[in-house]
Amino acid sequence: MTVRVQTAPFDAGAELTRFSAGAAAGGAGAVVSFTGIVRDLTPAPLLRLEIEHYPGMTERALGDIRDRACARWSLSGALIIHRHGTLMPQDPIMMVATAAPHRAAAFAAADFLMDYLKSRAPFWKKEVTATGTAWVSGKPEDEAALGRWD
Amino acid sequence: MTVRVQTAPFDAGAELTRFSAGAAAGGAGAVVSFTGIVRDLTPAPLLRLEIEHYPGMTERALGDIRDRACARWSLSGALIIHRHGTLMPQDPIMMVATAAPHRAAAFAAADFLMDYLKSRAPFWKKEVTATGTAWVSGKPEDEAALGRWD
Amino acid sequence: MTLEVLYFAWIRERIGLPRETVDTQAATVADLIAELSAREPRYAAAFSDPSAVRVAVDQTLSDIESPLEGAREVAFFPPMTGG
Amino acid sequence: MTLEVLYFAWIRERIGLPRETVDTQAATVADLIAELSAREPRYAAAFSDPSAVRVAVDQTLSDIESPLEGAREVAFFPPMTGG
Repeated sequence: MTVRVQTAPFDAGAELTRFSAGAAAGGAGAVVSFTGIVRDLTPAPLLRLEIEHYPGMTERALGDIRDRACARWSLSGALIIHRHGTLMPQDPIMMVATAAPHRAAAFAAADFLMDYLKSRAPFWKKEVTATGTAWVSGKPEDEAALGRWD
Repeated sequence: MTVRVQTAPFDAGAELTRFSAGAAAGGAGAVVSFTGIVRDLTPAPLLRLEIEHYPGMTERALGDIRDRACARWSLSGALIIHRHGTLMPQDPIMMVATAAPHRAAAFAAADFLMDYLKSRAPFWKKEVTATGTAWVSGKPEDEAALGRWD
Repeated sequence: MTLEVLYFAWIRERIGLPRETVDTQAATVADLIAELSAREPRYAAAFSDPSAVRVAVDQTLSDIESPLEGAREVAFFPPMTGG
Repeated sequence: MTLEVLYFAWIRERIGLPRETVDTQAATVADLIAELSAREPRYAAAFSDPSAVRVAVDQTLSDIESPLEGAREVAFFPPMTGG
């Protein structure tokens, strides 16, 4: 049940291999992973993405999100990795992985973790292009999505 | 849009790394993977799992399942790998991976691929223990699950 | 009409062979099952519970009512357990 | 009461500093926002659209009605964009 917040890049595949080996040894039959990737969608080419976070609250929020998932589903494992600092286009931003005896729980828990990460983890993204910078707006539907889990 | 049916083991992490790199270059913002793992749930310890398939129809069915997913969601990529032959406890059985601009499509498409694989791809599993062998029963709810996508 | 008939999983084991060439006038899958079941007890045993049997005609999932006209390959198997 | 007040993202940029120590008698988050907004235009600008501001009291997501009694740290930021 690992939570990591880091500036360093990570290799989602290597993380999945390590996570799955532990999950398989723990009796999991199903592993789901999600990886979020920096896209270049700005009008001018995206030079970089800067991610600010709230040290202290971030770790607390991610731990709380993970605990909610573990209370709701019987998971063999859960992993959250989220980067902050400067990221380049096509870099992985974050990943979650979940392991469970059956696939329905693994899928639902990964989906749940993502919904909570989107609007309950204190990260803010700023896009930097040659023509200027802009903070990414939070989407009202991201906050509304949490209603799915009530 | 790769489909592979093979007896050889595969490394889900290495596959995810390769798949994600291609997806990121193709503009994907979201990658979801599912890995199914051999569990030891038999009364006597599981010695091995033997997976039989229907050569020819398997490739056709997997290609059809992938085409349905690609027709339904705008995917940057889709991967299906399924083993047959002799597998050991904790071996990966199969994986799917999906890439899309947004996470909702990547999650839904991976879930869809798994539902179809479960009851529309001609594979049959036999559990071998020290005390005997038994074919794994198809679950009526697996066939019923396809109704979710009508 | 000559059909390649394939058997998988416990249906293959019960009948005792993976495939055979069958010369038949069966018009539908149901006719073919009736014809095979009449041959020998091992066939009758394999097909005794129709709800446990799935069929593919020319590698496409079909059902008991499916016509066999023009078909070359028919496969019988239990519900699939992929994934 | 002495509070550490933190600002993030465009709220930090608009106010021009990441954190400050504030001596206040504000009973609620709303009172604190009113007090800060009255200081200088840059604060007023940062808090001009309350629907765009989120608040955490002692690192727990809270809202404008939340009491500040016993609090040590209050953070203001736009809607989060993690994931």
